Amino acid sequence: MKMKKLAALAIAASVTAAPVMAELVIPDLSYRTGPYAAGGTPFSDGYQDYFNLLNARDGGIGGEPVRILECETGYSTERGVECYESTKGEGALIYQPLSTGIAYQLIPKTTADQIPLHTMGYGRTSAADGEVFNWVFNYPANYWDAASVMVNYLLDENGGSLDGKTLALVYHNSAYGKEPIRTLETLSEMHGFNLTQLAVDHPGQEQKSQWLQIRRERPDYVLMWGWGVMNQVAIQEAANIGFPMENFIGNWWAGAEHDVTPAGAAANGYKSLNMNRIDDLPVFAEISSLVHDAGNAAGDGSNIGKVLYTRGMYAAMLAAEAIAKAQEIHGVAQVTPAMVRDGMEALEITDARMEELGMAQIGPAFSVSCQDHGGTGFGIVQEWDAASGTWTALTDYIAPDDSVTGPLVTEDAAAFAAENNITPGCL
Amino acid sequence: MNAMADSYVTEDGRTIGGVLMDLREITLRFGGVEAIKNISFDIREGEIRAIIGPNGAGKSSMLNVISGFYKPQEGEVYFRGALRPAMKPYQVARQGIARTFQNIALFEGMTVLDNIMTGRLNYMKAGIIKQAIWKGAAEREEIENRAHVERVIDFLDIQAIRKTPVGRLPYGLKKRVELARALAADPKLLLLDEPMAGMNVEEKEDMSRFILDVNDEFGTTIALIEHDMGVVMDLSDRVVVMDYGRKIGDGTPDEVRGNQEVIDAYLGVAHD
Amino acid sequence: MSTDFLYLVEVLINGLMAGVMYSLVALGFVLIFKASGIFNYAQGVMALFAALTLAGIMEGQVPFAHIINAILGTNIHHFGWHVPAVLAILMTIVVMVGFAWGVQRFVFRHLVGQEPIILFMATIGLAYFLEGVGDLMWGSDIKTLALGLPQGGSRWLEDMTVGWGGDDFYGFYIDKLDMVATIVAILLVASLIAFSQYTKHGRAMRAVADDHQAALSVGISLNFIWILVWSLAGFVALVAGIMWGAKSGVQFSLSMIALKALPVLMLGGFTSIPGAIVGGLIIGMGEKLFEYTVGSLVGGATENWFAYVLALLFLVFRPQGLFGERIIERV
Amino acid sequence: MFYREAGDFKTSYAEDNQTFPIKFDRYRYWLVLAVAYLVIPFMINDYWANAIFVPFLIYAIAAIGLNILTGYCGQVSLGTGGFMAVGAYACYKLMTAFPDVNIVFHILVSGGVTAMVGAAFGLPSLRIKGFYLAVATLAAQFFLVWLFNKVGWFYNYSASGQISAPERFVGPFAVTGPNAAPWAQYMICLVFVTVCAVVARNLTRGTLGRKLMAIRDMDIAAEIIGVNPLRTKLTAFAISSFFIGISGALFFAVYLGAVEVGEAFGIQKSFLVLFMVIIGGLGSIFGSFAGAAFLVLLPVALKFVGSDLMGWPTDLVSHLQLVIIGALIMFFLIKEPHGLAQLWRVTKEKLRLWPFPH
Repeated sequence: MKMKKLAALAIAASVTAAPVMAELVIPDLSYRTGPYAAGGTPFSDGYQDYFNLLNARDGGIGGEPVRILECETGYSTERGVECYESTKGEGALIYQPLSTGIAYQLIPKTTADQIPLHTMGYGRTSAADGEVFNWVFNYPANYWDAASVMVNYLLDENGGSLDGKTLALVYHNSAYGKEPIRTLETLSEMHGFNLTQLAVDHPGQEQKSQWLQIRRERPDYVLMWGWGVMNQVAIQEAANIGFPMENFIGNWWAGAEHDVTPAGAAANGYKSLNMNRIDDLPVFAEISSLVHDAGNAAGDGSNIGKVLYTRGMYAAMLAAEAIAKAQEIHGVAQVTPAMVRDGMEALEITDARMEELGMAQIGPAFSVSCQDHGGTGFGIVQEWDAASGTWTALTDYIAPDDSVTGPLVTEDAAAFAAENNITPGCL
Repeated sequence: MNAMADSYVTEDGRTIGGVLMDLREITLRFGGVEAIKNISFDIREGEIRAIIGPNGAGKSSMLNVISGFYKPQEGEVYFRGALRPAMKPYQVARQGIARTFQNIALFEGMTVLDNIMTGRLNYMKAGIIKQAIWKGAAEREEIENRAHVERVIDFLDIQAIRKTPVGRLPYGLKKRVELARALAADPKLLLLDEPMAGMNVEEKEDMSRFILDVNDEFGTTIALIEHDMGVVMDLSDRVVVMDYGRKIGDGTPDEVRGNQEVIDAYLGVAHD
Repeated sequence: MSTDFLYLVEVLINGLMAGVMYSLVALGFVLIFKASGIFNYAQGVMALFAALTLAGIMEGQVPFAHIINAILGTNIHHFGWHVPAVLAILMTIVVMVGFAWGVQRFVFRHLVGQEPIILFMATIGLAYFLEGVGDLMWGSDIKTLALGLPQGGSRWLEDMTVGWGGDDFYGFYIDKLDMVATIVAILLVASLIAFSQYTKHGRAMRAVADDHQAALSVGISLNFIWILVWSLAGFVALVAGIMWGAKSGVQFSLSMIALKALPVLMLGGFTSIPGAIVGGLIIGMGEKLFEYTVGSLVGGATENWFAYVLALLFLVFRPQGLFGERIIERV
Repeated sequence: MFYREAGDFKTSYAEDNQTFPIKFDRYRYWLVLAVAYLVIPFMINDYWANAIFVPFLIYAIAAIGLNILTGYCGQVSLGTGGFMAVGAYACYKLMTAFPDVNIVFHILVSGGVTAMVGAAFGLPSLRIKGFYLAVATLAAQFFLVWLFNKVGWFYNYSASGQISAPERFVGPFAVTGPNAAPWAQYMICLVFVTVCAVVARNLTRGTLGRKLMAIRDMDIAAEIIGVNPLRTKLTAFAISSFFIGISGALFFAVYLGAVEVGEAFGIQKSFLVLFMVIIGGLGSIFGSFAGAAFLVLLPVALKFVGSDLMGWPTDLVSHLQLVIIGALIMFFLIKEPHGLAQLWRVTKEKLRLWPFPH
């Protein structure tokens, strides 16, 4: 990466609230340091590279160049707030913080400042209720969808019945890790399986107790909600106790290359969810030639095509499409955050459009509405092949059970609305 | 509690009153070692009482028993006529017993003034809320006690170092500040553990003068430990002599000087 | 034997094994504290740095590649060679000795005689510094240590013991890595003790630990001894980094293993090498047992705090720790 | 030349006792207050409030609290994060249980609750000393965080386990919630900081302060001159925790608005506040401010210089940031082991003699 002299005197920029509207400003609240750097780096690379591709190939979006403001959060909420405050004055159009903690911070703040917030597959699940969370979007899927997709996949594997089976949930003992519990409890009543919960305290380097318990109780399946070092250790420990890897399924934040590589060959057969497909997409070639070869790569260029890189790029694509939609709705190229929100709410991602963008089938086709900010909730199950070092998709997009997640979303959103005096409604 | 029950007047005109503290059959053990063996003696109001003896005789242990830092296994302590129940050292201090230490125990991080003010702690009653508000009760109390402390400062002639952190003072001055801290408490009984250790002749003379003046002007009862026999004999009204944890002599300086056992102990005659 | 009892035994054994892993980290603390009275907060980061350096050297990574590329606009990352493990370990030890020299030369030589809390604070500064340098030198991605350490439960032991219990007993589980760690810990402690008993420098080290002034007066160079001690702590950090890194890959979180060593130190005493081992065993066993018996009743994930509570309870009855030097209060 | 004490005679003990005995210092103190109250509120915007002033003021309260315990009483504590969490969760429970009561009372009561919890965790300090105590307080840290994470009652059984602050008002002005104006957030923190600093100064200048310092400097001697060590240590824990509880409540309600206990009040927070106290200066109220300012401003300043001015990659900047902060801490300790406050005092003494250094 080259030193890019951003000529703007940032003290002036961060003090004055009047943005110079010459371009589309996209902040990237990344984390390339700290305990979660291994996950943050490829996501941010993908996010930025895609916008750089748009700049290089199309001259931006709708003719307006994109300016990326990267701000390092180190996964800390306080630095996240600092980043938000220092970038929002520059006319930031959309935030994508990639941290549940920062997302919770920004939900009220972005709502008050009227800037859309996109928490893609993380953050507050009930933000799917667009009438309560007007400015927050979490399409294409959320944690409760993920839990339901996992169970649906297992139902399918077991001929439609999980009756009498035991599922163990190994989760990061935090707000993030506790997300799927309620959904899984509801599902366990519905399908008659037993649910064992095993909490792992932050950071999760010592999981001997949890895995000894799994070894004793021999659950049929182990589901995992992990992030950071917890993932690598859990996969290693599962291999150590000889737990069959094909029965061990992580969520989509526990299914990247760096999660499995430290365990080496022992990780072979580990499964995880994904909200996006990880094929060798044509768009990567374009990024390689137009962005990386031009010396504009966001990182060292080594992450292209990886799971989280692809997801970051997917997030950027969804943002770019929403901006384009906003330009179309309002008929101006230089959109405001409020217009981008309208674009997001009217977003429609079709298979044809994804094909056209060189990323066919990267996600499910979905559309957003005022009521539903959550997308379809579809997910695929992928499997790790240690020999070739690749993830392969085992399934097509699997649908969650909306009859289960829907009421939970409505209930939680209503509670939030009551606590914060929000009258649900469309803008 | 013995023959000299009534008050009398000394040659230099000071009045020695009745018994202030009475120690009866004190025995103190550390594990198997008996540091103090069945010792009894008393301290009378207004007198200067010295405890002497060779190294390791148990003098400091005795002082620690009086100030409540050590709890004797046997024996009773009577203070102002009443049996003293088992007490923590800070409770003893609140009864009006103040002391100095053999190895100076000042609060090195605080100024001289603050160190001496700690001597007034037991007189300052403002609660936390009042202290937090400061204006009013707490400030008034602070100023009253400050005035008292200033008198002690004047008395010991240490005005110039009031605001100096104690850590920066030379040894002799530290000893004086420690005395000031103990004096500030207006003690009924003042315990001095080797007040002149490590001092040159001139400093010793100064210190002796202060001790006599304290006794004379404030009428403070003083019990002291000292090695320098000359100083002890000049200063004290009565002397207890200890050796190997036992009491081997007790009486006026002249009486003690004539005691054969004391002479033996000091000349190093072998024990049986 | 009943299955429940066998599982209890298994939990206890695994607790002991986990305890050995904690002890490996605690040893480094003890070495430095004993010789210089410095409570070295940076020990965890040293483990991270040592493991990063080892992984980086083995992979043939270019140190500071990122910053070099940023300044010169180049695009270099690897030398293109792989260094054999033994050679890489030796090179890492050299780096850690150099680090020890630097720490002594630039920091602690100027802080001789300061209060313990100031020294502690300086090691915090050191921790920040070293963490930043580690990231700059080797990057912040997760690295795999290919040292070929065995991992996974011992099948042999499982087969041996599977018949002891009922149908729901699957034999004892012991991680092979833990067994290696135990052997390494024994060797490490034995060689540390041998070093301090039978070599000139070792005896000098003990003399310094006993009394700085006395050691100085017989002509021992404190400066040299402290460099030696920091080097030894660096070596212990490397061992701990390898062992922990084998499980999780070498990554930032490795620096947090220091938090697992603190209750061990409390319990074993800051100045005792045997204490670090025994303390580790007690903590490991205690926390696993608590998680096994009580943890599931209160929602689990109790280990982190219970280790501290256990050490705390212990300290209330023995304030200087298990093997710590007795605190004598005098006036 | 300006900085003179000659001719500034004190004629009463009250005058001699005041916080700033030198006239020039007094003027500067009033000037700082005037700027803080009369100028900054009119200039402040979201960025300066949320990224700089509000965290600085809140950390200053926490640092004052910890300084009372560690700097004045000599008890090193690493439980600050846990105690801040107690303040935050107490405040959340109070805010949701009694929505009609003014937030200021909630914050004060949160401080009170934290004081009680702090005193309870201070009990072992009677037996355990030095670094052993520091490590022992980590038990409080880990246990409290685990507790708030585990027991649903504390977060009103919300699905995620996060707590978020509803909108509350002081008079007609919102001080919590997303619609609070930056000046209102700033002002409520400023008022709390001012009161806390004055109270802390009053508590440490008189009897209690001397008791604490006596325990710190030599606990046995302190006991023999009449200080009850248990009571004094517990008082120190309680008062310290009171301030820390207030800072935790403000941290949650005013600054972040939504927190998750492990992330916001984890072990890193305990260390951070301890760093502030040591870097600022143990046993100095001013030092608490200096330390908080140093550790809040430095990363922002370095980020500004590195990323915004020089345009370096963000990850490089944050790695360099660690290196620079670490090196600066060591450099300061070598130059002045007693913290920024002492550095300031030394500078003042030099100024006093200037321009005649001898």
